[in-house]
Amino acid sequence: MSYADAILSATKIMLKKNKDVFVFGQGVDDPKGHYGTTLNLHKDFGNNRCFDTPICEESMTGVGIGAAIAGMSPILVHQRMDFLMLAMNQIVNMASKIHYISDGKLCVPLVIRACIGRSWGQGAQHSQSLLSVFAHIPGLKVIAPTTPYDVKGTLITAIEDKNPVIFIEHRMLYKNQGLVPEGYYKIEFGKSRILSKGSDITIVGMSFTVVDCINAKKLLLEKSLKAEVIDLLSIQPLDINKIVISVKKTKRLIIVENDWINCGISAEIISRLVEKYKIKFEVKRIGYLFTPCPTTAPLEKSFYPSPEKIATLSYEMITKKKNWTPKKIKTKEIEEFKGPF
Amino acid sequence: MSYADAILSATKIMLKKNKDVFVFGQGVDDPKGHYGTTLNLHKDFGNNRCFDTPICEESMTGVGIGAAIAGMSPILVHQRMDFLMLAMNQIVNMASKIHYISDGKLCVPLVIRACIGRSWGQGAQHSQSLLSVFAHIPGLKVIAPTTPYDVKGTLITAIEDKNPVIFIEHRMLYKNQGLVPEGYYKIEFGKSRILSKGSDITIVGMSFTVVDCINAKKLLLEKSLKAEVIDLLSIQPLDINKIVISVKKTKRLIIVENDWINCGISAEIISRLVEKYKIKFEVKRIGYLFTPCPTTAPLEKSFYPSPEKIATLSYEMITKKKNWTPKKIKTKEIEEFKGPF
Amino acid sequence: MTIKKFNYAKAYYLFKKIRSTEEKIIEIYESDVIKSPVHLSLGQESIAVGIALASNKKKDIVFSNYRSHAHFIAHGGDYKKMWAELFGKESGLSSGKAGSMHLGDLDINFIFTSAIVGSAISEAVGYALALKLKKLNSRVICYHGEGAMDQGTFWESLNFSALKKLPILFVCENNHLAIYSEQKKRMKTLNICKKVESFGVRSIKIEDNSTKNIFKYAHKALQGIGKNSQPVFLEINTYREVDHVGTNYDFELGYRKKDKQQLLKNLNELNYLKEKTKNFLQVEKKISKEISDALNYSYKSNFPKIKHIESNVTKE
Amino acid sequence: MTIKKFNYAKAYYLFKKIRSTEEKIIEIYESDVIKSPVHLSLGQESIAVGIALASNKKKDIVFSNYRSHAHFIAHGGDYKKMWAELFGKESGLSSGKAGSMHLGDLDINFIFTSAIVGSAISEAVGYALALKLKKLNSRVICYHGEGAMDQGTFWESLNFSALKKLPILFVCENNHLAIYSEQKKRMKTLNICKKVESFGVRSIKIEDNSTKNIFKYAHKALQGIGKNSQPVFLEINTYREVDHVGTNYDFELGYRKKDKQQLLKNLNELNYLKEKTKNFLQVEKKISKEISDALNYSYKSNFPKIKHIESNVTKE
Ligand SMILES: Cc1ncc(C[n+]2csc(CCOP(=O)(O)OP(=O)(O)O)c2C)c(N)n1
Ligand SMILES: Cc1ncc(C[n+]2csc(CCOP(=O)(O)OP(=O)(O)O)c2C)c(N)n1
Ligand SMILES: [Mg+2]
Ligand SMILES: [Mg+2]
Repeated sequence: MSYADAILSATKIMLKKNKDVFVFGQGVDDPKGHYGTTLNLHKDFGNNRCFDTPICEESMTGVGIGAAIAGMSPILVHQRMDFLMLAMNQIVNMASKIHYISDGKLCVPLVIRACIGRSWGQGAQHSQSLLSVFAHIPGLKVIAPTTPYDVKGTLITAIEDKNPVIFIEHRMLYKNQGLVPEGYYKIEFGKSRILSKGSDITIVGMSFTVVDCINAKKLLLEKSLKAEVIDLLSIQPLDINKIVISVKKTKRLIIVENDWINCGISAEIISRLVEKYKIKFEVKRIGYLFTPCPTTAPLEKSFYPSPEKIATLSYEMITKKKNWTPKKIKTKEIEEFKGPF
Repeated sequence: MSYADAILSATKIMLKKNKDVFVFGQGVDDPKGHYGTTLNLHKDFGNNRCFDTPICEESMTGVGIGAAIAGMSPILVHQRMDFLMLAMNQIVNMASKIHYISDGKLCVPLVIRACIGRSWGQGAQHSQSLLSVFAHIPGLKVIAPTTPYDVKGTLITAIEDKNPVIFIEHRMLYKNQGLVPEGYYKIEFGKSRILSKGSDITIVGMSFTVVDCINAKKLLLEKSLKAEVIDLLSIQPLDINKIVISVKKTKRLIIVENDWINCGISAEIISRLVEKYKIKFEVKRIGYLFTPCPTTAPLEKSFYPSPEKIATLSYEMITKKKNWTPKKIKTKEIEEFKGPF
Repeated sequence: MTIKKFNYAKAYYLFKKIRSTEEKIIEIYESDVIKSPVHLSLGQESIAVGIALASNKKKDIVFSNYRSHAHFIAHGGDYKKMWAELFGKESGLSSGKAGSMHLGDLDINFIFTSAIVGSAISEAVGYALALKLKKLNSRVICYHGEGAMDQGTFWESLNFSALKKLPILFVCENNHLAIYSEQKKRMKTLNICKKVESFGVRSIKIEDNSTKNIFKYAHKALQGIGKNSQPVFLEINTYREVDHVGTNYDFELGYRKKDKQQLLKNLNELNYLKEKTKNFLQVEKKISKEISDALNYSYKSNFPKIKHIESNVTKE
Repeated sequence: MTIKKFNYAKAYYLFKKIRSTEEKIIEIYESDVIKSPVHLSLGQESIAVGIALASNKKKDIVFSNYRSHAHFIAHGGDYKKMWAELFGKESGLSSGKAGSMHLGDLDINFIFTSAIVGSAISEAVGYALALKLKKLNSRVICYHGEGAMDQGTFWESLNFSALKKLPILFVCENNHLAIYSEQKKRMKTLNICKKVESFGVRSIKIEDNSTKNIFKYAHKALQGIGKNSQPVFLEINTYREVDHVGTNYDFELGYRKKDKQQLLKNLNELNYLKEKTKNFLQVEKKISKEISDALNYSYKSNFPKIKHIESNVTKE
């Protein structure tokens, strides 16, 4: 099952299971159904359970919050993470605080799905990630699944969670295939996933950069170096323990942020490691270049982390040598993508 | 001169110096003149140079950007930082990217003044700081001055800067007095300020927490411990060098974030220290509790960092003992404040 | 569909209770037991009273904003807990975490309010959507100032409520002021109802503060909303007596003149209701007692325990 | 104030050039030299042409959005650099950093566009404010789709432009679609002009795609704006021929039917302009040459150097 189908599957299961669940957002009932993730839901479940909205992110988020307060479980879908900037007031000032302000009497079981764009000239305004901006705000949960299996399980958990969940998908993952159970299952928030075991270095990825990390791990095998790759998965709450255990073993850490680094989640991870745990370790961050994302292909390419960058840096950290250039690896998700969005 | 008067003074100087400067925002021309910082500017300079706006933060930010593109130097004033959440689209998607998208042909010399609220029951929606959210975005500058001297000099720099500057003031600082030259002077961005020299521990504050740090330093003197206190001042660009030099000396660091800690600027500082510099040091972060800000006084008080918390933690880090409770110190800014906003 | 009759005694009780509450707040504010900003409703009482009397306390849902004392009391929120909340006490509506700006009481479906101008309007609309999806025949009442209509979200929300035919009554309390900023400094056209109509929502303008009038229009509007599932918009002219925030008059600031007529009009309305209330003395006694009971309760209550600060950030 | 005459030859030249450009893009898109989304203007050409002919190229300021090829060409932006920008080349308008969604050319005061729906409208208003404050007698022309009017910022901006009497012409290209979402799925009331009028801005609806008509109304409106410093709003009915984004027809998606009449109408308009143009052959030749020159230029240009990625993030 593909990542997109896994989202569709989770949504259908929950629409069936709970009559209070509904899906709304720009284009969710259109012929493309948000990359297939909401395809034909309006036909299967009716226009009350899946409907299009005007282009007004602030108020539609408010509508979702209001419906959630009233006991519904809305899923609000955004074509791009960037558009959430229009809804920050509702997310930061309202959704995240209502449970607290009411001292527990109200809650906001709202899922906000946001898709990170990338590649083939998305440009500065259709490519932002902004994970850590949401992680900064108490009262929100932030989830960024990478695999079809995880996206389905965490989406079901998100829908059943009683809090606002920022559910972060990645455009480049929608077509990826994986083993996904047909039925209902949940994946607990606050748990990362160890994708490969290794003792030379710990490489932490999140969202799409997990793909880069896995590819980097493969490159490193050429040099017989074994990387332990962790998919962060849950951005808030954060599963610091898995990283602690891994870094205690490897003594080396690279965090590949699917975002700009400054004040990012990788900084948070490093700080927690340093503040609390007396581990001696070496660490590097890789992330988006600290510029807006350029449109033209060659610049866009160098804007992003890559398996080669990760592998090279890993090699240098482990061996203290600079004498290796890994072979070029093809990131099929990126290279096969021919737009438009 | 008070902090508020220093802002007023900087603004007047710039209104005189440059006919393209204007001030706008809700209530800037009202009888209170945004805590005195814009008082009577509309009378002195006319309604075209200082004017009130409708309550629509998103579009007024856009208006500021548009005017800035056209060669003006607008200063947009917000009563609370929280209200900027309504303008995030303009700030993140537009202001920060226009220079880049146009490859340098356009620029956005817009100053966005935002006031952090605190104390006397401001509650969850009038007390946010969100410094690091802005620091996360390339293309923005973020400044948070603490002293009257700095607020004047950095505001003049901000107005003359050709980029969007998020200029962060703190409600509890407006009345504070300090020595401020009458005339025009600038303070360079990207420079922190060492407020007191010491060798036992480095304490970094920002915005209002600098006051706490200074008070903590005084408490520590009781135990003959000498803290080096740094006022971060420039959040983006960050002056990491001063901190490096200080921590190399003290080997101990406390960062007191005027904000929630998660993915904050303190995490960024720690990460830069760890990633690049081979210093052995111990570090702790103090900041807002990771909850929305409660209204009732006793909870509100424990929500914030305090001189006692900082001093106690410093003592423990330095001496490795837990046998000291510093005397209570009066933070006059907080205790004398009787609202309303 | 039953036609409610306007109940003068109830109206007097509520109007007087709101006014007395605000006066009591003014009286004790100096003593600093309410350590928090308050936005008083003095001058605007008739709106809350008229609307509340027209509404169905059991079923209707109320959204308001930081200026909500009048609404809260009129709609019958827990009075003692309200006071305790103002005092920041454990026994308050939100254990003191909320304060005056965020009152709420789910027993009367009074949703905890927001202090960000305009931000609860889309939520009110979302709640109305939920009512419709759940086929409940309740209605949402959404109070807001004319200042909130400066915000684009108002127009987005209005459009959506009309598009989806939602059961919601917008109540615009037009006091022509946003803090110290006059309506005409912020809006090119002052004919609010015309704008609202052009978005496809029926609108009614009520020029004065007759509680009965407001009741009548609201009653009819609410019945229509229930029957047709269509939003309705009421604009009600009103007058803010004191400062935007805090407990003082603000005339000496000079940005507006004291409008004696307006001040009188409101008192006249109160007196008119009083005259129509036979047992007004009993009513007044009842109010006095309620106030002193609530104050006692609040003074005696404890502050929340410090550790409570970390509870209810997220729901398990 | 001079009355401009409608120049058929110029109109034909621009219309044809826009159309040929889009057709050339369609032709070469498969080859993946333009590695980026494009939003074509096919079907909407007459608007850009009519407005551009009515405007003052030296003085007026143009704001548009991601669907800006037509506007850019009609207003006379650097044609070669536009193509090079689509190709992502160093010689492009923004050295390839911008691409199709963010075209801009300050030589004709064409402001680099935004791909966030509605987000440049307030900026256009801000620019108009600057013009007024600086006492320049230029005007801002702000193109936007009807979808942008779903956003609250449109109404906020409109109000502000009226409040401050700003020299701005809003041009709503109403193709009744936002991606695949029909206008009536998003707006309760379709009478856009009535809404705009209620906010205090004069509005004119143009029902068809007559370039000359659009020119005439725009010309008059722009003169009025200059004289009275008042915003004016034009709504122009139009038809999007191809998919929202990309280069294909989208009729097979099934969400809308092919409207042959509409397709024909636009071609008729082009033919009409052609008939009125004596030397149309020359015009066509000129266009062909411009296109091939621009393509040559773009193919030959280099990509920007990698290190250029870090330049112009902030201004020194
Ligand atoms: C988004 C936002 N901007 C600004 C403010 C500051 N503010 C608080 S109340 C107010 C005036 C609101 O006026 P109106 O909606 O008419 O309500 P009223 O106070 O008159 O009842 C303003 C501007 C705010 N709380 N939220
Ligand atoms: C804030 C925001 N929300 C959603 C989108 C996705 N989107 C891109 S174009 C578009 C439709 C806009 O329609 P309209 O304004 O009528 O312009 P048109 O494409 O018809 O020219 C949408 C919804 C976006 N780019 N920005
Ligand atoms: Mg008002
Ligand atoms: Mg359209």
